[in-house]
Amino acid sequence: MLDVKNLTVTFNDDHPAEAVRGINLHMEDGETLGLVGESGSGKTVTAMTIAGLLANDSAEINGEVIFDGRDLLHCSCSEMRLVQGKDIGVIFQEPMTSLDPLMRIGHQIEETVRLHFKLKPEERRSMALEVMRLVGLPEPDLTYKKYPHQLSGGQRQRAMIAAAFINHPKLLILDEPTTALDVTVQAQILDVFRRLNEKCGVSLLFISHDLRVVRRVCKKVAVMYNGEIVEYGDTEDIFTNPQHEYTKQLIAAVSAGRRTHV
Amino acid sequence: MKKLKNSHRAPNYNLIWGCVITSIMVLMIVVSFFWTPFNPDAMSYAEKDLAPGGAHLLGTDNFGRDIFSRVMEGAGTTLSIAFCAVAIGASFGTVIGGLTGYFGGAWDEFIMRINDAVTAFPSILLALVIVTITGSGRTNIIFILGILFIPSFARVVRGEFAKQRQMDYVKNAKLMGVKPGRIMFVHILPNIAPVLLSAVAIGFNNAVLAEASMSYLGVGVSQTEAVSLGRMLLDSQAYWMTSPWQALSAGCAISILILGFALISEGLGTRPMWRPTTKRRRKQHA
Amino acid sequence: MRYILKKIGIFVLTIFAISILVFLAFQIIPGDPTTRMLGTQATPEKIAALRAQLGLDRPVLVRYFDWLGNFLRGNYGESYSYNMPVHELLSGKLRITASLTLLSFLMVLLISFPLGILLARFAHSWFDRVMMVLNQIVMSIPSFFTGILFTYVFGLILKFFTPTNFVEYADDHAGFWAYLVFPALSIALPKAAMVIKLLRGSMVRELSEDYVRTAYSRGNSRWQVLKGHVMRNAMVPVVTFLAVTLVDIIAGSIIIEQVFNIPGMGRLLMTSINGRDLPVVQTIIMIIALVVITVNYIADISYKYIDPRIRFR
Amino acid sequence: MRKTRKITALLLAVLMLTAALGGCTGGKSAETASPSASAAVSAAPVQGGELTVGIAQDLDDSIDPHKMVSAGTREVLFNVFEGLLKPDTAGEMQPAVASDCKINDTGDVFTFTLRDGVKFHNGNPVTTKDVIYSLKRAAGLDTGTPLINGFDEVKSVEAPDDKTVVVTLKKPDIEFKAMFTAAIIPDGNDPTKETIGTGPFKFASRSPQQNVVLEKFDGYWGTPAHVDKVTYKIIDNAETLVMSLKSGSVNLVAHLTSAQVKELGSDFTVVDGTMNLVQALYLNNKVAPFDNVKVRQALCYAIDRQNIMDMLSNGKGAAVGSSMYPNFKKYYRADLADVYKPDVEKAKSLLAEAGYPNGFTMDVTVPSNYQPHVDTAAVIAEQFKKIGVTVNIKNVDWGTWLSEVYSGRNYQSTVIGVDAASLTARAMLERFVSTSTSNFTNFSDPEYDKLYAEAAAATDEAKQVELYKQLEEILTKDAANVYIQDMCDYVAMGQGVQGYEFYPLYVMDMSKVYFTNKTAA
Repeated sequence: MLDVKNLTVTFNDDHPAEAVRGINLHMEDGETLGLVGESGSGKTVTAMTIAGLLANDSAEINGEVIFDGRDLLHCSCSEMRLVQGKDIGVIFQEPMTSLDPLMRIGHQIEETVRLHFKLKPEERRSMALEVMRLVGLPEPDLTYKKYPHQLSGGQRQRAMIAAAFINHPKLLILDEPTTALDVTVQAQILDVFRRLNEKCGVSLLFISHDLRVVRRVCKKVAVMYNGEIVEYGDTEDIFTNPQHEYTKQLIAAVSAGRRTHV
Repeated sequence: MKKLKNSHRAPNYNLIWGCVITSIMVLMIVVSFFWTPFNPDAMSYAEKDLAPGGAHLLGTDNFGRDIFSRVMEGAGTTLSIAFCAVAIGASFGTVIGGLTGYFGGAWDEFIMRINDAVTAFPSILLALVIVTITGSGRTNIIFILGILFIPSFARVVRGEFAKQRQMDYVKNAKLMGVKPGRIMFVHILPNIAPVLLSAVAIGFNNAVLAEASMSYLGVGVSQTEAVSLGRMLLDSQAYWMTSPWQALSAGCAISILILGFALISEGLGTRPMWRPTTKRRRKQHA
Repeated sequence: MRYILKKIGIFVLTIFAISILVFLAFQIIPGDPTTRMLGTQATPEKIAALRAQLGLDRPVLVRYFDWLGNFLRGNYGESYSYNMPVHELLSGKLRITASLTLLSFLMVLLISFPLGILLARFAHSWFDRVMMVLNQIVMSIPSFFTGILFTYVFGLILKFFTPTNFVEYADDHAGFWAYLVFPALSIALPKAAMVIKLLRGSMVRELSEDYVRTAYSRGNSRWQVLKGHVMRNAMVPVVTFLAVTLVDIIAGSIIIEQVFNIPGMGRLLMTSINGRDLPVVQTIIMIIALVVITVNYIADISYKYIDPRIRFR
Repeated sequence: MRKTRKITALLLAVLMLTAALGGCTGGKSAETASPSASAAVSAAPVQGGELTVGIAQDLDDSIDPHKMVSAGTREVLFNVFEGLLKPDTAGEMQPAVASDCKINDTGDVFTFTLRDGVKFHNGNPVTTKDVIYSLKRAAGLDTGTPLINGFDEVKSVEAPDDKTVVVTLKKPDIEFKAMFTAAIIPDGNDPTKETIGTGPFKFASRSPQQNVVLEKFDGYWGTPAHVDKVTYKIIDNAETLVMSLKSGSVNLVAHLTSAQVKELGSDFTVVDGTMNLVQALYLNNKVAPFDNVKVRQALCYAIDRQNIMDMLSNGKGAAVGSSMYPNFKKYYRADLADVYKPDVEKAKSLLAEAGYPNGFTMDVTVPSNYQPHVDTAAVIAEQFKKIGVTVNIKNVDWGTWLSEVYSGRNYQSTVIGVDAASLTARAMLERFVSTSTSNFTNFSDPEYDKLYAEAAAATDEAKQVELYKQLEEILTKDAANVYIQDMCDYVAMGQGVQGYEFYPLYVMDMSKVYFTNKTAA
């Protein structure tokens, strides 16, 4: 379904550096892939490139991103827009700022439908309410009319998920979706992702610096370091038997972190 | 995407050009204290209405006075009025805004209500009404503008003080038993300097405009008290057809003065707006 | 509800304070309406007779409350200079100044919104850079200088309009508006430049916000993002500024009326102050105060309408 | 350089003199700004057309002809209202509503015969009842407060028959004849509610700060007006007045300055006369240092009138040396203008004698809305620098000027033009009597007071004139004020407009103005 071949992204404005160098990824329908690495390792750039959210004028992109048999990198802006929100949904790190502060939650969730399908307002509304129930937003009827600042962080992230998932896309790109949340909420949100994957069969591309979180959701994982993929395989395999020095450090950091938390 | 944004710092062209323009004007004004090409008041029948060029760089007016010399002196008048008015407005405004912002409470509420009521009115309109009542003249204008500027300075300073009051360094100072006066003026004031400076530049901008408007309406600096750019513009309007350089010189000088200050305030104002100092400081203290 | 009551309370208090201030100011300033009305023909007997006729021989407080009572009943008194009821004198002037102000405000909106959005859309391009420099220059030219330049260039040289030939609305609708175009534009230009700068800046800032990226990820086009999300967010600071602008335009119209010889409220105000025509001055200042406070009030409400974060606080 | 300027000044002075002499006949030198316009000068009048006149001042004192005080109002209402008598362009009193005026030998009873067929603008004929109402109203016989200053001299107004009105004064006063220009209005009429007179134009409408519209009165008893309608457009900004002429939105503007005329270019007919006022640096004779005659004389020597006229009006205007203007030929003494010639050394030595060898600082209060006076003050300030006198100019608005300077007499000096409210020498000279309420200069001289009383009571006109001329000389010798000039008055007319005539009074007679071709209307 998704094939990333030899993807290279170079920023050419003031400090020419390759953010991503020759990455290869492969995802099947319903697959869950984690993309792990420290900040600056290029994982977010990779994800944004796939989602078509990298501004063309600041970056030079080479390689192929084949999604459903089409190379997204060669799509025009308007062609890309047909995919965005319909077949690929994106959820970002900061639920606080990623929602439009002046738009009602319901309208933001519906917007994804409105942009891709011609439906009556009532139909859109019922779709929104349904997906809100699905992602576990409490009292959808009330929440529908609320504004982002009236919701908690977890609720906002659920709203983000609802908006991204309302069209039942094939792929959800999750860019550090739980980093900004506290641990209990984190677990709940991860549950939502798992449920969506299991029940609705959506593929997940999960980007995180936290291997532990990835392990709870993803079957496969790719470890990025300095713009390159250094390790790629089944999550459990990598956890039990890390090959690369950097992966080992990551795992060590996770366990150390766990200890401090207890 | 934020991470991917261009993060290079372009030179602050606004500030640079603003300073260049204002410096040139100020230099011209300072020179005019000691020397002008001609005596700005000296009338000469033989040299009436000369076109620009030759000995008279910007020509002469209907009294045969050298326009360039008059623009030099007029800019000085305008700027000195602006300076005094801003000084009054900024000093009183800082004290009032500082006290109310730092201590808060009922007085703060009360004074801010008055402030809101006064700032709701355009200061030029108020100045016009007051000056027709008190009479025109340089001193009157300085005081009227100065007093009218107090609320806007107070508002800016109050907001900043209220913000700074919450900062750790102020709380620490309080815990260490530093007196409020010292906290306010030694600790906080330097921290709000960029905002205050920007407000001062805006104040200059407004003061120049207000003085020019009032003089243009004939209620500002009197014709003979001192040369004023607004007054020059008013007087020269009658000679548009025969000697447009009179009105053009005065009008352009006013515009250039305003442009200089606008650019400076712009240059000073953008930085804190884009990178709030509060964020950085919070990190330092964390 | 409490909020509205509080607002109205402040409103009434402000108006009351202003009316007292104006009334008192006229007691302090040199020059009496009678000396102005009688001019060099004044004799003590004539002054006394006229003062009695105008009721000026009564104590200040009595006169103030008399005036206040009449004002509240909708009786604004009679102009000393023109021997006609103030409301009759003002209604015509008010229409002229209101037309000028609104036309100018409309121009500000029509100029600044398209340009501001366009510049935000093409931010940092050469077009944007050139326009912003131009914008900064336009902002620095005082409206009365612009007015003089317009009179010269469009009036005397190009003859697009006849300077000083103001036409009464009743005589010629089109002519009336046509005459107001250049005065309105003179006031509007620097104000529009300010709105452009603010709107563009606000939009550029909003464009770098996270929710914009979210909007793109849903399949919004650039214009859709601007229209559907950024515009509204960017409007928050602009709305307050527009209120300030509208009020500034009223003040600006007083100056511009002098430049273009428009017999509006501003000119009446200036001459009435000079002539110590108290009933007229009082009424005009009350009207301006009312308008200013109402405009700010409307801005407050629309600000709350636009930004729910404030509405629900 | 200096030499050539002196010669020009001399030449201009000569020209000035002829201009002043020409002025005596009442007819003024008609000057056309361009040769092309001169062809139109002799064109015949065409009846009809609508004239638009630019005026600087609104009629905001009162449109009641008995209550109006400003010259600007008077010059407009001159076309609407008439008295029993009316001045002509030479300043002589001509019968108007009355056809005849007789004064008895003691000079205290005036007998008027009403003219047949004089109608008010509302169509009603003028009766003795209307005349009695009007004169009593002006004199305040019923209210006790005269509406027109000086009218309280009237003791009674009676009508022995329906064609005759007899006015008896409290004391003999042959000069009172000039007071009968006071407007005749219908019995019981309030002019502010309904403006009705007998003049060649009737009042049509007004819009404050915008315009005053007069229409030709078809039932006028005398020579009817040429134009059908006159719209006075109020343009209170001197700068825009010129623009309105150039843009064609007005056809005629009076009281222009030379600079404004220069601005107009060649398409206009410009005639010039004088304003019929005495512009001077009026001094408060009671305050130091102006209580010293030597100081006052020094200032008179220090000013250069010609230079002022050069600066302000390209040398036009008429220098004066006392409180009388040249067009008032009956009383004017031309020799007084030359008593003080510019002489800086003499001025300095006089100042030294007075105890001010290093000069002093003085305030000049000027009404900011009268640009020529403000400009004059600026030029004077420059001239006084030469004798070490520093001038501090205080601009005040007209209301403040009236209360502080004119009625309050709380000032040092002021530049202003004083004109004659009526065509009498008294109107110019009474204000220097020490007890006069209008003596704003606080001039006080027992000899002056004595001579003035003599002149006012004189029943022989020749003797009275002689006495008034002596009074003028006292003002000059005492240097009561620093007399400057009777200011030049330019009237500019757009193409096809002709017929403007000057009066020795501050009026604009619109009935004589006409278009030479109808298209211009």
